[in-house]
Amino acid sequence: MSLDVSWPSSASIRGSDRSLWVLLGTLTLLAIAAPWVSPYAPERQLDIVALRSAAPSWMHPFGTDSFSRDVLSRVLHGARISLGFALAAVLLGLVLGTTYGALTAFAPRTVSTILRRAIDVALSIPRLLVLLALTAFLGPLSVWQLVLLVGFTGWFATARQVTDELDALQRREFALAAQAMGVRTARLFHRHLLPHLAPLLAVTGTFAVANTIALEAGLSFLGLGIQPPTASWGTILQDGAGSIESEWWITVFPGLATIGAVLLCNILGDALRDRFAPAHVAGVVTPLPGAIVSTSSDSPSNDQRAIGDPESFHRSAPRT
Amino acid sequence: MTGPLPLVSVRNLRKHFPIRSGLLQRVTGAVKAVDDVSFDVASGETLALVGESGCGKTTTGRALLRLIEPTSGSVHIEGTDLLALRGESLRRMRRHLQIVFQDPYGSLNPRMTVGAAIREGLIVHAIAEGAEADRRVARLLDEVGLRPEYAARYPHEFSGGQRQRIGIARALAVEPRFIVCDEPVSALDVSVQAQVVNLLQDLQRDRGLAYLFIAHDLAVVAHMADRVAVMYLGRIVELAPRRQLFSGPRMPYTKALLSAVPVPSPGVPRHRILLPGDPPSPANPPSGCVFHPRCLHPLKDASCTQLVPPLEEKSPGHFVACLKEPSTSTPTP
Amino acid sequence: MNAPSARALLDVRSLRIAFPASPAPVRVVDGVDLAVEAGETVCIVGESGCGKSMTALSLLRLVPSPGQIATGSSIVFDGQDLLSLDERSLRAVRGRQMAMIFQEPMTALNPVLTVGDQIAEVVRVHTKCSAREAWTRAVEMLSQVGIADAAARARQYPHELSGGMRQRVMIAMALVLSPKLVIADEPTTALDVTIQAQILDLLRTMRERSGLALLLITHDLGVVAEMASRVLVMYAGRVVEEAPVQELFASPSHPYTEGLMAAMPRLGQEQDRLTTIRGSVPPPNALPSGCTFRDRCPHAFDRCAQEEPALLTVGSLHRVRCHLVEEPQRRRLPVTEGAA
Amino acid sequence: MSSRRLLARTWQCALVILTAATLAFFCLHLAPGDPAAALGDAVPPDVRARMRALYGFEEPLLTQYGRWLGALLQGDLGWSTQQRRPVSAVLMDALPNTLMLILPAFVLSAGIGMAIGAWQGAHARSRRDRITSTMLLVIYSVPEFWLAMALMLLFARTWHLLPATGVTSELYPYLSTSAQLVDRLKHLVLPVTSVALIGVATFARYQRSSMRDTVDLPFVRTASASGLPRARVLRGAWRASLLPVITLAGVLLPSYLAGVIFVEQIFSWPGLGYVLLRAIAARDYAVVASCVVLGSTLTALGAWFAEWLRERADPRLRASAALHTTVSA
Amino acid sequence: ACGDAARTPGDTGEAGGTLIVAVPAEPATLFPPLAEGSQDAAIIGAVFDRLAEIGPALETYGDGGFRPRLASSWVWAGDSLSIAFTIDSLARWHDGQPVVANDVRYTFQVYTSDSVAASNRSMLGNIDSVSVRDPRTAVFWFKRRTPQQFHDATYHMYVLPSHLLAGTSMKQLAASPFARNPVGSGRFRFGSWVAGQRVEIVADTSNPRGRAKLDRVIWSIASDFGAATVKLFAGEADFFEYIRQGDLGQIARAPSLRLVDNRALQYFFLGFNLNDASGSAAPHPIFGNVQVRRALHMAVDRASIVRNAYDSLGLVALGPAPRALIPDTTSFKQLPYDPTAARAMLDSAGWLDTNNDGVRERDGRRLSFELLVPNSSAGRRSLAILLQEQLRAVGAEVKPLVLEVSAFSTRTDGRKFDAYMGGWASSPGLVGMPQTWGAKGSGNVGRYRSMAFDALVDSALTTFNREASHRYWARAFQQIVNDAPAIWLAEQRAPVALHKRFIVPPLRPDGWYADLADWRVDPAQRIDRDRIGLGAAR
Ligand SMILES: Nc1ncnc2c1ncn2[C@@H]1O[C@H](COP(=O)(O)OP(=O)(O)OP(=O)(O)O)[C@@H](O)[C@H]1O
Ligand SMILES: Nc1ncnc2c1ncn2[C@@H]1O[C@H](COP(=O)(O)OP(=O)(O)OP(=O)(O)O)[C@@H](O)[C@H]1O
Ligand SMILES: [Mg+2]
Ligand SMILES: [Mg+2]
Repeated sequence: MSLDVSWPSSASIRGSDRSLWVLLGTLTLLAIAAPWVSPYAPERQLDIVALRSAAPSWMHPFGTDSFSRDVLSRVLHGARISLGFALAAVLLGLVLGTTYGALTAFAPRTVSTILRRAIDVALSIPRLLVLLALTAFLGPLSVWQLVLLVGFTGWFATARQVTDELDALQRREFALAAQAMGVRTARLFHRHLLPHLAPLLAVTGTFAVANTIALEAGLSFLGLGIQPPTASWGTILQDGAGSIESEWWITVFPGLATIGAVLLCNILGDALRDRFAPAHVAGVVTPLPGAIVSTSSDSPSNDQRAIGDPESFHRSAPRT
Repeated sequence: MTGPLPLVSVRNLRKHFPIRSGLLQRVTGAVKAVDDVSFDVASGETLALVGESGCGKTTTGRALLRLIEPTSGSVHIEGTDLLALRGESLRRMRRHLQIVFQDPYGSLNPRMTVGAAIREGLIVHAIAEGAEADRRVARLLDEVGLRPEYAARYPHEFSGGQRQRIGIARALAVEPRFIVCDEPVSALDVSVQAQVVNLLQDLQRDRGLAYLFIAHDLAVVAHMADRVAVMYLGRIVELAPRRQLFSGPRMPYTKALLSAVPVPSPGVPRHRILLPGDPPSPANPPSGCVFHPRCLHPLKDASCTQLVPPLEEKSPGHFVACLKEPSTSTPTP
Repeated sequence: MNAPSARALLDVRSLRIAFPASPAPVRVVDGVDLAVEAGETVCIVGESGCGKSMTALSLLRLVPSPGQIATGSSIVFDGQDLLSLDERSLRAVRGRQMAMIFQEPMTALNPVLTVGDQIAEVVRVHTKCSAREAWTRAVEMLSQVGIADAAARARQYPHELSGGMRQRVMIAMALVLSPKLVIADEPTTALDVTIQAQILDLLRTMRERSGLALLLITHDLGVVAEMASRVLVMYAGRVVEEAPVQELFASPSHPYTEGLMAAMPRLGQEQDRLTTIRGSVPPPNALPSGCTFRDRCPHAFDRCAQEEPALLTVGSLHRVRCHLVEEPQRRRLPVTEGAA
Repeated sequence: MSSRRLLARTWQCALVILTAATLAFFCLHLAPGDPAAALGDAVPPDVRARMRALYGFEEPLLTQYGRWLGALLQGDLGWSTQQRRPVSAVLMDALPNTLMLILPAFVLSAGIGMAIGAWQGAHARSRRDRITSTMLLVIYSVPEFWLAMALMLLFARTWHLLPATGVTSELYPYLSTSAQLVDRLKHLVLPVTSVALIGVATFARYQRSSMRDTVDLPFVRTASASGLPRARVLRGAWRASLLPVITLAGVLLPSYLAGVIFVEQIFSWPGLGYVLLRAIAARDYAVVASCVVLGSTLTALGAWFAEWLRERADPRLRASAALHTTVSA
Repeated sequence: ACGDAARTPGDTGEAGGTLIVAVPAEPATLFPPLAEGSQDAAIIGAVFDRLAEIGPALETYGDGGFRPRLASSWVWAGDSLSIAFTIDSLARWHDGQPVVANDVRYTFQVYTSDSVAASNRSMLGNIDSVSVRDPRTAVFWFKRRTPQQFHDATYHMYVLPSHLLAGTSMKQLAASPFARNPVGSGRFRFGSWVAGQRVEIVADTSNPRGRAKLDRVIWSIASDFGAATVKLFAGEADFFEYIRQGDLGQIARAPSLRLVDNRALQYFFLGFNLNDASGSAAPHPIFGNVQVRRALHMAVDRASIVRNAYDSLGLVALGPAPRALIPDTTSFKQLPYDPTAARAMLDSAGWLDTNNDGVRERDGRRLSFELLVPNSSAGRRSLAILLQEQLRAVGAEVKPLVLEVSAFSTRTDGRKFDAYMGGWASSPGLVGMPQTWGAKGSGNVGRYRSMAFDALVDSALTTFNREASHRYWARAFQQIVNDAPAIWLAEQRAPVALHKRFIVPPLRPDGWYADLADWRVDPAQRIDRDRIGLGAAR
C-alpha cells in the first residue's frame, strides 16, 4: 500500500504545525542571514590573550572559544554550513535514489533483479564505517567534496523505497487503467506515478536531513568532516569537546543547535508523514525517521498482504 | 464456434504465475490462475464470467487485454492477433479495448482531476485536444450521468457510484468497442448498483459495445448477460446462453452454485446443494477434473480423478466440461 | 409506538451514537429501538454506512473511540442495564452471555495465535477450567461447527485455514460458552456463495440446537429472507421499517424498502431494466432536514422536508417511519423511469 | 527457515561480504598515504621508506589485492601493520568488548523501548502518549556522542557516581570475583546507556506505531467482544504487532555498530570502533578493511537473524508452503 | 628467577605501591628498536636496560656524565676508536638467563638491520661494528672519533636477549610474540598487556640493582587526551604526562594531585618550504626570499600566541632547540616582533596590496599559502589558527590544511607544500641537528640549505673543546635565526600531574620514566591500591 492521500487536501495546517513552520523558518532565515546578523566574523580572533575562552557575557552571549572567536557568530555561520550541507547532500541523494529506483522499477526483469541485488549489497555495507574510512583516507575534503561523498553514499535506501513504492503503485488499478489506455511508460511515470512519490520523498528527505545534520556533527567531531577553521556545528563541537567541563559554552550551544535542528526536522518529518499517510491502514507501518535499510527481498505471497503487507512496510532503520 | 468473425476470440489462454524463491529467484512452481480458457465475444454481446473468488476471472480479463502477459494461448480482435502486437501497434489497439475496475477507489488516480483522467485517453490517442477535448469530457460526464462541472474535481470528492461512473466515462472516452468490466458493481450498494447496471446497459445499446462482464453475483449476471461462462479454478467449466444456463445448468458445480444463491422470497422451500469443503489452491490443483474432490455427481468415479474433461458442446451453444454429463445432441461440426 | 415486550432478552431504546466532529457531533445512529426475544432471529438490513455495525458494537459497548453512546440511550440485556455496568461485569456479559461474529474472518482472528488457543482463551477467562479442559472444549466446539479433524485444525493459525473455515472458527468462538444472544455482523459478506450457503446452514443448525437468539446484520435481502423471523431496515442511522419477514417482503411500506427490493435483480425474474433509487446515501454529517430519505424518495412532499416522521405502526408488528402512512394519498403512482 | 532460504541467505551474505571487502580494499589503497606515512613526522623519513619496502606497499595494487583476497578466502584477515600482530588477534580482543556493549544495549533498548511503545500504542493520541512521544523524539534527536559526553560529564565527572572510562578498573585482576563482577557492571552503565537510550527511542517509536495500528484491527475487537480482560487483549495485539518491530531489530542491530564508534571513543572502550578509528589514523589497511567486512557481516547476520525471528513471531511466514489447505470431505 | 638476595635493598618497608599512568593511546609495540610513541618508550625504558645511562644533566660529551647500567665498566681503546664494555656479572634477564656480550652484539645487528625499520638507526651511523671479546666483554668499533661516541653507543639501544630472539629471522622480529610480551633486564619485569585497556609491569624482586620500590606500574589506556585527563581527575590514574593549559586550574583544585616540573625537549615552529611547492629545486616564489621570511617572522606576536596556546606552560622558542639543550641562550639575537617593519620589508620585497583585498600580491601571485597541519596535534592546530589571524594583519593569507598524519607525512616527504606546522623532540646534545636542519638531513623537509650553518653545527658536534662547542652553537643558532627557514614559535614547559602520595626524584627531560624504579609511595599516604602487594593477580 502506498501513501494514499487526497493530494490537494483541504486539511489546514494545525496549530502545532504552524509553530513548527515558524521555528524552521526562523532557523533557515538565521542561517541565510548569518553574515548580517552575527555580531562578528566567525573566524575573527578578537583578542587571543584577553578574550581566550571567555564565559558568556552581554558582549558575547555564547562566550568565546579558545581562539577568542565569538561563539554566537560561529554558531550562526555554522548553521549555514551545517544546514546547507545537509540539504545539499540529501537533495543529491534523493535525485540519485529516485533515478535509480525508477530505473529499477521499470527495467526488464533480469536487469531489475541485478539492480535490486546491487542495492541490497550496498545497504549491507555500514555507511558510517565507509564514510569514516573514506573521509580519513581521502584527506581533508572541501565542503563540496564532502557533500558529494555523503550524497553518494546516502541514496541506497531511497532507491530501495522508490523501487518498492513504484512496484506497489504500478500494481494499483489506476496505473493499470493508464496502461490499458495505452499510456507510454515515460508518461505513466511522470504523470501518474511521480506525483505519488512526492510525499514519500518529502518524508524520507526530511528525516534524512535530520540524520545528515547529526552525521556531519559526528564526522566533524571525529575531525573527519568539515575542516577548521570553517565553522560548522560539528567543528565548533570538536573545538570545545576537549574542555567541555571548564568551557562548557563552546560545546553546549552548538550542541543544542544541532539537537534543535535535528529535532525540528524529525518533528516535521513526523508531521508530514501523518499528513500524507492514511490514518489507519491495517498493519502498515509508515516510514520512520532514518536511513532506510532493508533486509528481506523476497516477494510477499498473496496471503501476507492481508496484514502487515511487507510491500507497504517501509523498512526503516535508525540513523547511521 | 463458427459464423461471423467474433469481435474477441480467446483460445487456450493460460496464465501461470511463477512462484519464485531463493537468491536467484528461480521458478519453483506456478499458480495456474488461468488454465486453458477459450471463448468468443461477439460484437454488441455481453459475455459474463462468473465464479468464486480466486478462480481466475480477473486474471482472464487482464491477460486478454495484455495488462498481464499471458503464458500461452491466443487472443484475436477481429482477426488481429493481439498477442503478436508490439509497441506502437499494441498501443493503438488499446483504444478499442478498455477496462472498468471493481474498486471505484483504487482505479482513479487520486492526484488527477476527473477531467484530466478522462482527457488522458483523448490525448494519448490524439483524438482531441484543447477546447475540443474539454467539450468531449463534458459530454462524456453528461452521458454517464454526472454534471460537467465535476471535471475540475478530484476523485475523493465523489461517492462510490459516482466514481464508478467516472471510470466508465474514462473507458468510453477512446470510443472502444469492447470493455472488460471487472466486477464493476460488486463494491456498490444495491440502490447504486442498479443505477450503474442500467448505465452499462444503456451504453451498450447506444454504442454497440461488447462486454466481458466479470461478476460473482449471479443475479446481476442473470440480468446483464447474453451468455454466461462459469469458471472454477482457472478453467471454464460451463458456458451457455443465459436462459439455458440458469434454467438448466449441467455441470455439478454450476448446479451447486445456482442453488446456493439466497433468494429474497421468504418461506419458499428450496432444494439446496451444499458443496463440501473449499475450493483448492490454484498453485496445487487436483488432478483430472479440478472439481472432483467436491463433486456430488452420482456418476463420479475414478476417471474423474484422472482425465481432464474438455469443454464440450453438449447441446447447441451449451458447453460443459464434465465427463459424466451426456451430450443431448451432436455438436455442430 | 408500541413498547417492546417487557420480557425481551435484549431491549434497546432510543440508541444514539455520535462521533465528535466540528461543527457538531455526527450522529451515526439516531434513535434506534430494537428488541430481540429469546430464541428469535432478528435481521438488520441496510446499505453501507447506515449504522448497522455501530448498532451492533454498541450492544457490547464496543463503539470505537471517539464514538460514544449518547446519554438517554438504554440497552437492557437479560434484565441488566448494560450501559451502567462496570468494566468487570461487562466482561462477564461479553462472550459469555452475548457473543459476536464479525464480517472479516481473516482479520477478526489474531494471526499469531492458533485458532484453538483463541477459543480456549475465551473459555479460560470465563470459566474456572484448566488449560487442558479449555483446549478440549475448543476442539469439541470446532468439530461441532463442522470442522473435520478438529484436533489438528485447532493447532493451526488462521492463515492456514480457508475463509469458510475461519468463519466457522469465529462461530465456534462465539458459541463455545452457549451465549443467549449472538450478534453476527455480516458473517457471510466476504464469502463466496457456496461457502455462504454452508455458513448460513451452520448458523441455522446451531440456532436450532442451542436455542439462542440471533441478531443478524446484513445488506443482502436474500440472506434476510432465508434467516430472519423479524427484520429492521435501517437508513442513515435510523430504523425506517420494522416487520416480520414475510410481511416485509410481501408488502414493504417504506419507499426506501420498496426501492431496495425493486433495485435488486432476482434470479428467475427477467427484467428489462432495474428500478433504481435516485442519488446515493447522504453522509451522516450532511443529512437532509426532515425525513432523511426525502432527497431520494419518489413520493416526497413538502411535509417531508419539515418534519421527521415517527415510527408508525401499520400492522400488528409492522412499523414504518414515513409520512405516507398518515397521508397515503400522497403516494405517486409508479412512473416508468426515463433514461438516466 | 527452510534450508533453501538459508542457503540463499548465506549466498547473499557471502556476496555482500565479498563486495564490501573489495570496495574497502580499493577505496583504502587508492587513497593517498600508507601505514608508513601514518607514523608521522615523529619518525624520520628514512625509517618510513624502509617500512614501505619491508611491507610491500609499493607492489602493484592488483598483486596486493590478489594476495589479500586469497588470504581472506582462507580465513586469514591479514596483518595489522600498526599493532604488529594478526588482524584476527586484534579483532578477537576488540569484538568481545563491543559485543559486551552492544548486546546489553540492544536487549535493554528493545525491552524498554517495546514496553514504552506498546503502552503508548495502546493509549495512542492520549495526552500522556503525546508527552512521551515528544520526549522520545528529543532523545532520538540527540547525537550519540553528545549524549555520551553529557552522561559522562554528569555521572562520572560531576557526581562521581560511576567510573568514567574503560572496560574495567585498572586493578581489575586484583579484585575478588564478586568485586570483579560489580566492577564490570559499573563500567558498563554509562556506555550502555549512551548506546541504548537512542535505541529505546527508536524501538518505542516503531512499537508505538505498530501497536497503534494493531489495536485498531478487527481481531482486537474480537478479543474484547469475547470478554477478555484488557491486559489480555493488549497482549494479543502486542504479539501481532511485533512483526515490523522485529524487522527493525534486525536492521538496528548492526547500526549499533555505528553508534558504538562514538561511544567507545568517548569512554575509552577498546572495542571495534576504537580499533577502527586507530586503524584509520594509522592507515592500517588490513584492520580497516576487516572492520568493514566484519560490519557487513554483522549487518547481514542481523538481517538473517531478523528474518529468523520474524518467522518465529509470525506463523504466516513459517508455513508459507502450506498456504492453501484443502479439506476433502 | 635466581637472584642475589645480598643486593636487594634492606629497606623493604619502603617498597610497595601501585602507580597508574594514564596514556592517551595504546603502545604500538614493546620491541625496543621499533618504539614510536612515548608510551612505548616509557614501558620499554622500565623493562629494558641500556649499557650505560646518561646523567640528569644529559651530558653527551665523553663518558663523564654516564653511569654504569648493564655494563659494570668500560675501557676506551688508545686511539679512541673502540670501547670495550664489561657486562655486569650479576645482570640477569627476567627469565633468569645471564646477560652476555653476545646480547650486545646481537642488539646492534637488530638495530642496524635492513629488515628492521628501527627508528634510531640513523643515530648509529658512526658505529662500525660490535664484537664479542669474551662472554662478558662487548667491543664497539667506531668509524671516527667524536665527542658523542660514548653517547652514540649507549643511548640509542636497549640491550635485547639474543637467546630468546636469535632463533627468529630479523624480518619476523617485529611480529614475534616477544614484541607484546617482552623479557628485559630492568628493575621492572613485564606483567601483562590487555589490548586497549592496560599494560602492567611489576617489580623484578631479584634484580641485582635492587627491586623497584613500587610493586607495579599500570599504564591505563585511554582513547584520547580528553579521556586520559578524565581518568586522572576521576582518580582512576595517578599520573598524566600531557597537561593542557585548560586543566591547570583543576589540578590546582584537586586535593590529591600536584604538578611536577618537567622540561620537555620539544619545540614547535612554522616551517617554510624554501623551494618550489612542486617539489622541484626552483626557489619558492614567496619563501625563496629571506627578506620575506624574516618579515613574516617579525609579523608574528609569538608571546601572545604562546600565552593563548600554553598560558604559563609555554615559552617562546628561541630557535631549533628547546632552551634546556641550548648551551647559551643569551648569546644570539632574536628577530623582533615588529609588524610595522614587517610590512615595510614586504613592501620593499615587492609584495604590495594593489587591489586592496587585504592580501598582498606580486607579479600576479598573491601572498597566500597553504599551511599543512597534522591532525594528530591539537597544539599545532591551535598554533596554525592563531598564526593565520596574525599574518592576515600584514597582508599574508594563510590557508591551514589539517591533514591526517599520513597525508601530512606524504606531502612533506614529497616536499609538495608551501609551509607546515612542525614540532621536533630534540635529542640530548643536539646530536640530531644535522638530521633536522642540515642540508642533507632527512627531516629537513623545508630544504633549508646553509653551508655556514652546517659547518658550524658540524664543528660544534665534533670539537672536543666544550667552550668552543658552545661558541659554535651560538653562531649556528644566530645563523639559522637570521635565515628564518621557520618561525620559531614555542617550546613547552611540560609539567606532569602526579598523585601527591608519590615521592619521586627529579624527572629527566628526555624521559620522565628514566628513574621509575626509584619512585616510591609515602608509606603514610598509602591508599588501597598500594596495599595489594606483589603477585596477587587472579
Ligand atoms: N500477480 C500474481 N501473482 C501470483 N498469483 C496471482 C497473481 N494475481 C493473481 N494470482 C492468483 O491467481 C488466482 C486467480 O486470481 P484472480 O484475481 O484472477 O481471481 P478472481 O477470480 O478475479 O478472484 P476475485 O473474485 O477475488 O477477484 C488466485 O489464486 C490468485 O491468488
Ligand atoms: N471512527 C469514526 N469516526 C467518524 N465516523 C465514523 C467512524 N466509524 C464509523 N463512522 C461512521 O458511522 C457510520 C456508520 O458506520 P457503520 O460501520 O455502522 O455502517 P454499516 O452500516 O455497518 O456499514 P457497512 O455495511 O459498510 O459495514 C458510517 O457513516 C461511518 O462513516
Ligand atoms: Mg477478481
Ligand atoms: Mg458494517
